[in-house]
Amino acid sequence: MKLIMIIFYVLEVIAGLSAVCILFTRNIFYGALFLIVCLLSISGIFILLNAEFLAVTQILIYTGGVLLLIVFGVMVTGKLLGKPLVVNNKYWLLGCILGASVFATLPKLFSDVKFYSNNSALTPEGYNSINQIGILFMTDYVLPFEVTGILLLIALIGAAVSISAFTLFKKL
Amino acid sequence: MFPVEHILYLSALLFSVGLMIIIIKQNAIMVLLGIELLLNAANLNLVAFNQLQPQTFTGQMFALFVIVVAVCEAAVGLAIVLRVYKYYQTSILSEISELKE
Amino acid sequence: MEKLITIEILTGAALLTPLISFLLCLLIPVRFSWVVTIVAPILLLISTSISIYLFVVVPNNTSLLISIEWFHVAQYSFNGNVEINRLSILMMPLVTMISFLVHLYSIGYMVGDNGTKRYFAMLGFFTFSMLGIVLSDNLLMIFIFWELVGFSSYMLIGHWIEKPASASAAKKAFIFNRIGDAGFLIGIMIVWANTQTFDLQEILHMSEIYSWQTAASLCIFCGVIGKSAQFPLFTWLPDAMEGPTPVSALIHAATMVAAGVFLLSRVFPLFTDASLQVVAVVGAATALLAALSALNQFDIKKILAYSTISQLGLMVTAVGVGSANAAMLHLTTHAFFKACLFLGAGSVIYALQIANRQTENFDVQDIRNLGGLRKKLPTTFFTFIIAAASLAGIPFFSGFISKDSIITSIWYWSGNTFSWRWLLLVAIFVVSFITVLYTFRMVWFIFFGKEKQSASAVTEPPWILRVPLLILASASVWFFIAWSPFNPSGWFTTLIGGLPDSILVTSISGGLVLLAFVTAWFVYTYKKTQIKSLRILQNGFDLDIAYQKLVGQSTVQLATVAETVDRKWIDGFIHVAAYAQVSVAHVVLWFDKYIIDSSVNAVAWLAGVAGSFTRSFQAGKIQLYIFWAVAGLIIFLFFILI
Amino acid sequence: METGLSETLELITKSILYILPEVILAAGIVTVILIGLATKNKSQNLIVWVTLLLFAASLIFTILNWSLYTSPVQLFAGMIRSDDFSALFKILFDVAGILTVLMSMTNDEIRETKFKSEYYALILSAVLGAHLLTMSMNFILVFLALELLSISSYVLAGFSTNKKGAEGSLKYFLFGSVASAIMLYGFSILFGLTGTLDFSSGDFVDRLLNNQTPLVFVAGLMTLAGFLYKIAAAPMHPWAPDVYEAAPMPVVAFLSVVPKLAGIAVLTKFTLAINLFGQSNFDWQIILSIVAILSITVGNFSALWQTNPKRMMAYSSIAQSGFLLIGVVCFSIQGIQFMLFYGSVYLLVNFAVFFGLQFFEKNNVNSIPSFSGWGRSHVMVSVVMFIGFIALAGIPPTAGFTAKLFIFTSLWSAYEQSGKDILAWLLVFGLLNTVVSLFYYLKIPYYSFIKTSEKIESPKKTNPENYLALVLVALVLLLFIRPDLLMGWLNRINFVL
Amino acid sequence: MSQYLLSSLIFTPIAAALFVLFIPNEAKKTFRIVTLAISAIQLGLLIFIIHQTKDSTFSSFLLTEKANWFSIDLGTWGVLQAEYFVGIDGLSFSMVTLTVLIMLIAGISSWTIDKNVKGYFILLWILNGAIVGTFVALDFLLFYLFFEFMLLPMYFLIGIWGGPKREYASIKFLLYTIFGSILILIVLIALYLSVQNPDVQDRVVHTFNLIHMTDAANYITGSILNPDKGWMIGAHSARWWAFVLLFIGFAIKLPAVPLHTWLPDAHVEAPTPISVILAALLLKVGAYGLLRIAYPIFPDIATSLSWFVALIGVISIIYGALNALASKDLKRLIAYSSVSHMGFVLLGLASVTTEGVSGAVYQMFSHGIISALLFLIAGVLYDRTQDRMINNYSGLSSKMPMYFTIALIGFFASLGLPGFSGFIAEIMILLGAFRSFSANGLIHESFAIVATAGLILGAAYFLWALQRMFFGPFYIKSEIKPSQLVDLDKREYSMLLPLVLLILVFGIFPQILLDYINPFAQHFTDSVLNAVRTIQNP
Repeated sequence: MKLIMIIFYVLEVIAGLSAVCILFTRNIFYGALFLIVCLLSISGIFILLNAEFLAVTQILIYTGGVLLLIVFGVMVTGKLLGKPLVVNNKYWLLGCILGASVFATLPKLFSDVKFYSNNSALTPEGYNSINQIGILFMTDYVLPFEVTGILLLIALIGAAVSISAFTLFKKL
Repeated sequence: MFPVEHILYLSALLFSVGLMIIIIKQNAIMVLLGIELLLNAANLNLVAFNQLQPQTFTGQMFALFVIVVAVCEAAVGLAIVLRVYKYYQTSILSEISELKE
Repeated sequence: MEKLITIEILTGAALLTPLISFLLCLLIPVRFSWVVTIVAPILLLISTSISIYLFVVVPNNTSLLISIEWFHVAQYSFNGNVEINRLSILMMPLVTMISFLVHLYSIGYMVGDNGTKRYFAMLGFFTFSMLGIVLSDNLLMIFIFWELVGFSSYMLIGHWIEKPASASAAKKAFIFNRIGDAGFLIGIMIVWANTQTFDLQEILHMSEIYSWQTAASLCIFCGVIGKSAQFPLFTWLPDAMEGPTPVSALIHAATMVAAGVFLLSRVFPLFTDASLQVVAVVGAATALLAALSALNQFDIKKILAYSTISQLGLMVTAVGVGSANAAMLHLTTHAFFKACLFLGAGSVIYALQIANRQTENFDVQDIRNLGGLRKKLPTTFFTFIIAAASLAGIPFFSGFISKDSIITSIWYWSGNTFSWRWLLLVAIFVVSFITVLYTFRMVWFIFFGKEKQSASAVTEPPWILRVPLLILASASVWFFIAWSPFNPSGWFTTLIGGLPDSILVTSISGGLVLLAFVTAWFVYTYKKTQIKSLRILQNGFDLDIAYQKLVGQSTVQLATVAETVDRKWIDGFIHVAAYAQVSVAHVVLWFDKYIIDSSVNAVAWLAGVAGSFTRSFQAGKIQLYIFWAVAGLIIFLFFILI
Repeated sequence: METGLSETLELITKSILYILPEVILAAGIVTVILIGLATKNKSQNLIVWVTLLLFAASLIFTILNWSLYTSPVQLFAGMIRSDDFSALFKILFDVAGILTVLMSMTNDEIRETKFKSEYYALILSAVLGAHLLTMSMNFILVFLALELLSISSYVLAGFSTNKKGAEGSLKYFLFGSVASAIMLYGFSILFGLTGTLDFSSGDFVDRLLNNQTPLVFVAGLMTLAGFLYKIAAAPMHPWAPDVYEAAPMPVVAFLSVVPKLAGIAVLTKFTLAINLFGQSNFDWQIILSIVAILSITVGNFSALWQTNPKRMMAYSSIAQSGFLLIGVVCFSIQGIQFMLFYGSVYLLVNFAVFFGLQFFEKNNVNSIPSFSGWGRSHVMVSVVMFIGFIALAGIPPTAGFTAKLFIFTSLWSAYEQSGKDILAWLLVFGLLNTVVSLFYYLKIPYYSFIKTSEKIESPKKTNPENYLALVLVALVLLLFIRPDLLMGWLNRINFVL
Repeated sequence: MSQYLLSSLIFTPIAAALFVLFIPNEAKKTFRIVTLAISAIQLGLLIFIIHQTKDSTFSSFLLTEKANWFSIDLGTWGVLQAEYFVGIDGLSFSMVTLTVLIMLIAGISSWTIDKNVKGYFILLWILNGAIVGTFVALDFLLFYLFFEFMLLPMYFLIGIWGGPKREYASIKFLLYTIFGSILILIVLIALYLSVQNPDVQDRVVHTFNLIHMTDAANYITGSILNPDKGWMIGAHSARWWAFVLLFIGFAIKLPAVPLHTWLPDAHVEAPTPISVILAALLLKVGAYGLLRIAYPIFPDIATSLSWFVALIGVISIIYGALNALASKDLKRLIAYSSVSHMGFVLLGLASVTTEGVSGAVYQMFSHGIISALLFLIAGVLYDRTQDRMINNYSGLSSKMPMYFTIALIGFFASLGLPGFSGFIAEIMILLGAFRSFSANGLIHESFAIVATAGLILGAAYFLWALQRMFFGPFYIKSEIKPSQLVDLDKREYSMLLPLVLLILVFGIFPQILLDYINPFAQHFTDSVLNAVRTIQNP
């Protein structure tokens, strides 16, 4: 138990630190890598929180899919220019004001609140969350599930249209 | 049982850092990273709150959908960024400001 | 009963014939404008005959009311009642007859004028309006006709449209009258607020005297001041002489200006003691100032104009001292002799203009250019001198009787013990003294003395100009009024009512007139050198200041002071007021343009500034957009939570 | 558990009937794409007509579905609810879809694009998103539907073939993503507080009632941020002008109506829930009033000096969002009915105006001063636009006036009932801004009718879409003369929210 | 037929406007003929109305037409009902008569319009219908509809067919009047929220009915404008504010100083027929609104603020006249004289005496025809020389004697010479204003006394202009040949002479019109004063 708590805290610290590092790094590439670290540690937290399926999805889709896309994007834009992948910062002050005020407010509010909990019956042993999730997808959440399908299709079309426009007007 | 507050603090941190990245970083792709952070902050919340009612999966389900949406957004967003890049030869946001008064 | 109906119809006919003349004159095409010179006098003749017939036929103490409702508002009626009473029966023939004679005279006088149509139309319209004043039994109707005579006066003064001076004189006359009329209108409003009627039948026969009557009567008197050219609004009348001379005779001597005096007599019961005292003082002051002015004029028509003002002042004084009858008597006599004088002056002008057609810049109206015309213009001279004698108040002429009765009334009014009223009496004596002086001066310069170059080619004007003169002159002799040359009782007193009479006053005033005559003879005739020096000195003055230097004699000096007061102060005040008004108007316009308008523009500008402020968030930078949006949310948050 | 499962599945199959319009639209997306692939995007007409047909079918089934329920029906385990309120909005979306397609038919940018099928598929999906958004009762579906609508819109906004199109698209995307992420964060907190994602359920309200902390307010505000972004209300409005300026005309027309109405629909449902039927510690009425005041003021004042007609219309749409919000602010059934009336009128008017603007755009009239003199050579379309503008400004004899009158009436009665000063201020601001709005609404008519210009190009004759605009304007006039035609209908609707 | 008389009067021109949409722009003659035909039909209808109502008293509303316009269920809050409700009483009748007459004249005057004839006439007809509608509407919403409906055609008529500064003038006009109408709208909303239809007992029916609004019993208890227990907004009652807003709204239209500055610009820039309509009809709408709406609905406030209304009236009289005196432009002079004359309307209205109110209505009518004549006179000259500056002319009477005659009549009629209609109106107003203090104590006598100064100033500026333009030696600055400066032609006679005739007829036989106005005025004063009494001592 204690070890798990330590792992939990370590994961939390890693996630937080890597997020902050994205803020401070000036290299997009490093930024993307930090994000991978951050997301991976979050997926670790997910596992600890009994959300194994979610954690796997997180790793597969995010670190595998999203970030690949991003890194690809970074490479493309970087290559085309031939400039170093350095990001300039602007509006430091504004950003800090905003971030500070959010970060000052939210935890304070969170700590004052008693969240709804219904843990009278703890998770039964051998409770198969993946199985349950599968059933839920096909029953209660079938509509969102289908909508997600359409959403993906539209995203595909949209991305295709945008990118094709990009290739189409290469001559520009 | 893991302390929910801790996860919430982490999510608040991720959220504010995400917002700061969005505003401060000049590169469009970095902004995309910031948005991902925001979404993950929300996901953390959802999963954490789901812990408080362990016999249900509501929060987790939501988080799953959020991840899918994040993918879609990332894909479309990246496509748009690339397109803009083609026209403007830059992904620095403050230089992409032809549309104004 | 049958007879009364006839009277009604006849009155209506007399009233409306001039109106028909007006309409006909308007409708006749320009090509046939000569027709109007025939139609208009004939119609006036008809009106005159009817009036005289009525004058003869209607019993003396009749008060016949013809009720006509004009319109009504709720329970209040606005009537157009016509009342035939002793005053209207006297005034009707007076107005129509003089008008007819002026029509007749104008046929000759206005020959060759291209505005004949308009001229005769307005004469007809004037006569109609004047009859309206005379016949109305309603204060509002009197006011209406009062304004209408003002309008016809405007049109006739400005008859010679091309002459800038006549246009400004016309305007001046109308506006001065309007100022008086505004007062009149306020008086009318006071009467209305207190009685809710305008019928004089009711207003004049109230059982008790109310306090508002003082205010009302004084306001109505304002109208009289304007119309009858009383102090301080008399300066328009001399200017009004820019109009054709027959018009001056009809409107600005005999009838319209006398309408004020008529009105005073008509609404006399409305006047309280306090207001009557004001009337008397104003009248006397006018009489004195105008007489002094008249003594200082060279323009023949202006002398007559000032003399008219002075005589009107006398009449007003008479009303003020409570003797409306005396005023009416003087009004009647004055109408004839002053019309005669004006027409006479007109025929002098006419004759000289014909004779001096070739001479440029020749002012025929300046008495200094005239002289010795008695041989060239015998008829004119004869009639003129009769009328002048009447004006001067020489015994055996009508003017003497009427003026005498006025002085007698003042004499009685001023009482036996010394009071400020004596001053007024003295003033009136002075006026009648000066009257003789300026009359003598005028007559002497025109008809006596050496014959001038200008007079060489002069011939008598045509008969159509002379006949009216003769008729009017004959009406200026004493027997026209009364059998006794020293006592007013005659047809007039039987019609209007008794007049005060005092042998003492009669002899005093007769003596005074003779004394004045002698003085005048001494000054102007016996000491001819003085006249010469006067004439020589005059050549150097075309400015008022220089004019002042000329006068060494006290009377002339006084006269100059009077004129300076007139020109510099009263007229000057009006001018200053007018300038002030115009400049205020300009300031107002400026205010309008820059302050009120620009406040509207300022609002638009502010809206624009606000717009550019809200737009300034829109710099095209997406991150700033996001910042502002999120910051907005946070501000909301703090706004609500804290 | 097992029996429950089969019952659930049975219920789901039954539910499909209720979402037939949505099914049609979803199938339509695929159909259109397939047609596009088959014809290599060459047969424009076929795609257009199929799309029209799909919208018409959706419209018809939406209307027909009305007979299925007399009271609201919960579908898909409480994910969505079929009720009168959403049905009405769905009709509006379908009409807007039809009008957008008709408008696109003659738009040069759309005709020349290589992606016709994709374009129409995106419109279909956006309308589908709007449909789902108004029906959804669950945060998950709200989020998904909103994203469906948003992602379609992002791409649609970039359909211009020029630089600006890409920029607008990017800005829209970034702003939208951030807004929806913030909204999502709000959802997550609300989930934590209530343990449910179904915001129409009694649990949601009860648990919030028992746990009224500032966090509820923060979460509510974050959630609102997403909705306000959809309706382009202050302070979530800055994206609108840039996006409108860049997007093709039919898309602008579409964006100014469909997302806005969908957003206001879900916002209405959400605020009614979060306001806890008036028992909330936090006064959402005040928040929404401030938002409305800000939107109206910012929109109107910024619009004053615009020279680009699209940009001006963007600000106008911001201001109109404020007016729509007034209906929500009232928190009364009348308010919502009047808001619906306002929304319907707004749809008709906005499309009429955009039809006109598109016509002029074709003739290279791209800035407001260049409208000079066009009113005289093209009387009909100018008059149509003019009536549209005065309807937007709210001057009789247009339904715009009636709508404003109704909206203000409900606001007033809300004020009378609650006595909150902010509502009176809202009323005052609303009225004063009506005057301000005239300054810019009449700008184009002013230039086109009163200014003169020498160089008017030869007119393109026969513009069928102008006649369509005429029909819309005629409807607006008709609704002024007989507002009860629509209001009577709205009145009969059973509003259980 | 007699049932729909008023509607036909309103909708004839509007229907014509729709019908004519399909006639090409080039058929100028057709438009002119249709305009005449519309006026002819309206005249016929008017005569028929006179015939129909000859046995009725005009104190109540006649020829009423009532139809449900829309009624919307608001659930617990009641029903919102608007009606198509029109009818005429003495006030409406005189204004409708004026409208029909002026529209005829303006139609003839519009023959000189050359550009964009179709648009012009369509707008003119819509304007025609809207003005008639405003004067007969008895439902506040309907009134407001027509009220607004006038605005936009006017805006375009000035803006498109106006003079060189037309853009500025039209915008100014629009902004002022829109501002005013927003104020009226606020009161409109507040009123219908407060008033219920007494004919329906079982539930609250909010109504726009102007007649119901005048009855204090119809106000819902606790509503904002309830006479007994209305709301307070700041230091004053809501009713006070409502009256003030209405007053400002209508005063802009009237126009009263200091809200008048749109008027000179609009008048100067508008084409002649539009100036005529503007001066003769649109200004009357402001006064009509005060008489029909502001005073009867808020008698308590109106009477307590009468001194203020009268003060504004007197200021307008004097200020307008002073401005007219300083004006160098003929049309501007006439425009300012309108300000001055409409001030009299306010004064008469404020007195709430029978003669004062009769006079106010009479002044509205009389100013309508006189100002129409004056603007036509200005237009005649402008048509010939394109020059309106007074100082650029001199001695015109020698070249254009008939024109001079008509101008003379117009000027003297305007300065209130007896025999012309303006005199009757002004004298009644002054009498009423003066008597008010002793009769009902509303306004002090000094207002009437100061107002008489307006008469003097009126004489001053008109005569001065007359002197400068028509007297003296002939001179014009404009570069046209003197031979082109012809006297009036037949068309001009056909506009000017009827007006001259009307001015004279109504100046000499006022009873013709007073038969219609009197019952209204009496009813108005009685009801206003009674209402005040009942509100103060329930």
